Amino acid sequence: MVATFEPKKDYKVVGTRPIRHDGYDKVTGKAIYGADFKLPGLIWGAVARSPHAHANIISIDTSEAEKMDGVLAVITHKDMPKAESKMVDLGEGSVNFKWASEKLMANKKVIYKGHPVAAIAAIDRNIAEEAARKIIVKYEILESVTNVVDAMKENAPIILEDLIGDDLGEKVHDTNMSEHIRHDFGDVEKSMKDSDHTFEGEFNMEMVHQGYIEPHNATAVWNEDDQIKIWTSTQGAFPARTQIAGILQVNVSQVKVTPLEIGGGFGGKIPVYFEPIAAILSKKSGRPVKMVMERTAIFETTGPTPGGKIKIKLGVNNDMKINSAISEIWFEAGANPGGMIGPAAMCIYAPYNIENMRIDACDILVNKPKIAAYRAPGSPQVAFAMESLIDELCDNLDWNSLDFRMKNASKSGTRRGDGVRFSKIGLEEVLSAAKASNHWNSPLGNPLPGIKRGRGLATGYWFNIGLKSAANLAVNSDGTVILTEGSTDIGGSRASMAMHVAEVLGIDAHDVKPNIVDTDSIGFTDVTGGSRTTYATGYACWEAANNLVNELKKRASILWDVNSEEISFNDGVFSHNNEEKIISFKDLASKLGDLGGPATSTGSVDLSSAGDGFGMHIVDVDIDVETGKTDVIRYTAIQDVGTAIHPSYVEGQLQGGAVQGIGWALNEEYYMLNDGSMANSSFLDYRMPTSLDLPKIDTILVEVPNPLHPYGVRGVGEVPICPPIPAIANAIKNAIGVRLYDTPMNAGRIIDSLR
Amino acid sequence: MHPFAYLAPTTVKEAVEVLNKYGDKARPLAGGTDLLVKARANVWDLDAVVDVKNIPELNKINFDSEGLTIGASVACCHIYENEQICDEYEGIVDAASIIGGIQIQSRAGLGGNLCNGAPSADGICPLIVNNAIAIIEGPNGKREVSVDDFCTGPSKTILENGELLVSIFLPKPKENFGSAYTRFIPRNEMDIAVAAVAASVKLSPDKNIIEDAKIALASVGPTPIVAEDAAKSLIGGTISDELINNAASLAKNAATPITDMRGTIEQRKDLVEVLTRRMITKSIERARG
Amino acid sequence: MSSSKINKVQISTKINGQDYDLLIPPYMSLLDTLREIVGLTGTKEGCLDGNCGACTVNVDGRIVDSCLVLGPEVNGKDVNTVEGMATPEGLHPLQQAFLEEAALQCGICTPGFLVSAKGLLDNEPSPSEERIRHWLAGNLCRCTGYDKIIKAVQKASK
Amino acid sequence: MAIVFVPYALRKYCEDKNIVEISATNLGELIDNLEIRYPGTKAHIIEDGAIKPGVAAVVNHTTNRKGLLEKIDDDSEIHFINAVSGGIY
Repeated sequence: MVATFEPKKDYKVVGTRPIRHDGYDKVTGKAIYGADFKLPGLIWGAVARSPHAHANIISIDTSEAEKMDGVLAVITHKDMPKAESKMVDLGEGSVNFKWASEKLMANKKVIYKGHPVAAIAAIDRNIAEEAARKIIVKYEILESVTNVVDAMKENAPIILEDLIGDDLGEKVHDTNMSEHIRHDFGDVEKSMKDSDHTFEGEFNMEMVHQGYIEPHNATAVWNEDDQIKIWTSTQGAFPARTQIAGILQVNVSQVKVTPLEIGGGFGGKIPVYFEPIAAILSKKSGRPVKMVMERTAIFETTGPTPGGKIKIKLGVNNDMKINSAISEIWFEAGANPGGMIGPAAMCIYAPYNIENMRIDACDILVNKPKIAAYRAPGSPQVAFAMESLIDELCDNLDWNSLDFRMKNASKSGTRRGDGVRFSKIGLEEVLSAAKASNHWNSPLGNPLPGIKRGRGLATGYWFNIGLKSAANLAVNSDGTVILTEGSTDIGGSRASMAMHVAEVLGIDAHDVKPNIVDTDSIGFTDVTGGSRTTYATGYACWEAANNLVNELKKRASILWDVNSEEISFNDGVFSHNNEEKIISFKDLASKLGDLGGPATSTGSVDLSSAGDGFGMHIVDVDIDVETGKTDVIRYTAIQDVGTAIHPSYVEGQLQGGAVQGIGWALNEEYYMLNDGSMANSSFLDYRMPTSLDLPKIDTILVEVPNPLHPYGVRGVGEVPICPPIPAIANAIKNAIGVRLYDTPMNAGRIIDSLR
Repeated sequence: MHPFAYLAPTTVKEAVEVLNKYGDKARPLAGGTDLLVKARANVWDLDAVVDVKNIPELNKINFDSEGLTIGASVACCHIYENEQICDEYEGIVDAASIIGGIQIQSRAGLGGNLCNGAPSADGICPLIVNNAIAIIEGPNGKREVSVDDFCTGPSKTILENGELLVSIFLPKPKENFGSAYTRFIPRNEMDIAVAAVAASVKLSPDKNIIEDAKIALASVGPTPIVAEDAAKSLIGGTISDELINNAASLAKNAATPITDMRGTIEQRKDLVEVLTRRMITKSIERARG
Repeated sequence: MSSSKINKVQISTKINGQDYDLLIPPYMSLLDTLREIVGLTGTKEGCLDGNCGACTVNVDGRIVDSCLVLGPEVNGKDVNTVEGMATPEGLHPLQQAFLEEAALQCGICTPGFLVSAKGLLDNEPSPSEERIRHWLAGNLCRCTGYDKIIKAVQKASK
Repeated sequence: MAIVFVPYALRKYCEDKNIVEISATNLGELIDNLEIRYPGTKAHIIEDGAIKPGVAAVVNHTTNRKGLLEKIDDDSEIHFINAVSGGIY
């Protein structure tokens, strides 16, 4: 059975705000990120990329590049190990290594712009890049498709000839649709017909990118004994190892991945891009090879999260209850299958208790980069559609949209769209907190002449994953504890891991020294992603700390010559026989030399869920009705976070997620040209929000402890990107009286809607 | 990036010689904020980059009885930090303080902005409405060209190979003169104009009649556009909403935008009308003091 | 043409108060000069086109994107990077405030923000929130939503 | 008996039912018993002796972590849904 925990209140460390352990390195420029890493004899790699989105490769001529001074190796698809075209289960997902390999280095055809066709290693970066320009490739250009509607047309060009689609269990050939799934419960048709009112809407969204500031990078050494060492900025050293080994067709034990500091990922640094290429270049050149990706390629070939089309129809009754829901989701997968339709289906109705519901969802290939996870992948898109339509029906029926959401709110036992029942959730508490918030109860105020002001709100949901984590502890003689773990720290997680341990051991958070280590130095640990890290790796840390307490009780039993089971441990103090004998953790640590030597422990978990998470955001916008310019002037993010281990970094997750959502809502998009290329593949034209585009982001942390975690932690990182898009859509509607159904809701669209 | 040599002449003559020697394989480097981006994107394969910041004439801000001379490599920050420029050339300051962010403004200047010749350049339209003259030296000597005529197409200018923009001359503003520049961008900084408008007016002594006016549009054509009809419609008119609205509508007609990732034809034309109205109004406010 | 045919150039520059004589390729950016030649990797590469501010350094009292400056251009100049902010006595108040306010998550943009913010506070010790937001608009952060960064800069202001 | 929520694609094998009741002590046994009652179902869930790539088995509230060995109680409900991490690689 799954262990459950009663929440506590009187924590000593949990809920405090210590300075993060890695902070000093990061504010002084000493921290080593992937691109900062150097090895003796290091050379640089670069990639030659396809200028076309869809084309057959007729020939590749590498001779000019090979002749250049300073070039040490050139590779093409011929140098890539060949894998069978078959879905392989990796435990936490599945992969077809043939596709994964050909995504990184094109074989017979290129299927997205920027698709690598060759790679070069040279003595410096500039020579490698110049050599890449000398690779001559002849192409036969094919028609490309860059949106789901075109990709599903009768005569659409087929992107992957060996794709066998699954249409509700039936195999389909010659298709761009890799999968069509359906969930349905109750009698949707009848309940829809019987509803007092029905509303429907179609929502279209453009693809967007995670927009991490740090470029992808990798450094690789392929040694003569076929041991491969990789240093990289990754969200998961172990999943990276799995992918690298699969693509290179070697055993996982031949690959050691050392995760260096990582400059943002948001899901986009789970897939590998340069790591296998750098390894092959290293094998061929006999030198360590480093690669750093240019920003245009980051937009064109990595990351994005799907755009697509979402249709929803809702039936509601006069008692303000949702009676029936039908939806259809078409998501872009990019040029390889495996988009985000599963999570989208899980999330679309999650905040609402609906008896009769159906979801059809299709995963559709387009000539764009293969999508990667992006913060609650699939959920912001469906939240935009669902939460917009909820507001529309409330507007039409003159219902208070917050009251409506309360009336229909999911609670423990409610089924989500895929039929699975919720365990303990805090949606009602979140809605109550929103209703009581200062923001919701403040008047909108008067905008300047020519400006219209509006307020919107929306909910968001993410299920938060669990999975595998491991942690090791070792006691120092000065009473500090070394913590070793495998979750790359992308936003301050070292601190919360140390706090898990410190709370158990009754010591200060800074008496625990967290270290993130390579794949040869710790047990398998899944990605930093899925809002799982504080939950699952924290749980492993908690377990390791408890195991350490038991180990130390044994040592105290030697010291006191008593039975270790009679020793108790409270607030950092071991005691025996009602405190007749007592010794602090620190004092005992100093005596370990004579009590059996170093004390170590380990914790290892494989967890099912980090507890379902719900949030609600409230936003006020000002819109210049002559230009369509939208300014976010006030923002509040409210979320059930379970228990906030380090509240500052929990608030930071809410704020950061909200702002990514704001950018997505207003300006961010893949603006595609007819030739299948992205026109705005730079930070200049991709237009992520700057500090000047935002107000303060207020946060309200609602704590409904998750019974599945010893301290009640719920995943928090992903929920906050779900509400902003619909909240802004609803605020725009409130301001100008017109609803937008497409993202980005940029100035052009706003002006068009007013015409 | 194609490897290039770095040359740092200290006189205009030297710079012209070396630019002439390399032809289109060399470019002057002032702020570098366009040059290095283009070199890195392989738009240009340069053999030499000629850093012109060590040439005294190109670094100077000089006021005399005729007007203001701004060296071609003077960075934006030196323009908006100069109190006299802020007093007399407000439209120029509007532009200098929104090009890029603070980091870009430490390096980029109006000279480079002009030579880069982007249709969306923030610096060119305010120069136009201030009747600026480009002072150019080349292998055949010195010439002066009105900024109105400087750009000939996207990233194309009247500069010949070997020619160097030395400075920009701005005539001293007349009494009751005011200028203003704004652009529409989706973000609040760090963005490229979807459409932009500069305007200047010279008012009668009673400040009720527009005696002279100039309007220039950016990002709505292959080059900055001088909206002559719009300006003419203002001249001699008594200030009124109708007068301004009419000029704005004429400016809209002068715009010849395309639809691209930054905006549509319709959106851009509408923006020109809105921004022209706002900039004429602002110029009048400034002229009235 | 391969880079080996272009002669390297010698520059003398002061970096974080220390004199350096460096031999670099003439086309090498200040960013790469710092990272690859001098070994100061605190200055980060983000976009190489001046749109993220991760590579912000201070040259002669002005903040610049070091990806858009050539190494040879800083000959005779005074360059300051994030590595020069702390002293043997301790962190710069901005660094301390960033830690206390949790103004960093992944930390890749942090050096650029710190150098930019220092450029502001060196000249304007008490900027308004609006001024701080305007000054920092050339620095992108994708993690924090800027809220805690602004608070940290306010905290380090006088 | 445990309640199995029949995935839409498998309903044609299950007399068009969306819920069926199967008794079993663990997930592997449940899938075997489902196949006995409704032939054709197993091949959609199991491949090479394990749950297929891309399929996630949910027992009660959350994705199970013990594969075919996951214990099933009489009041358990079982869902076969798309694996969440399908998009990871």
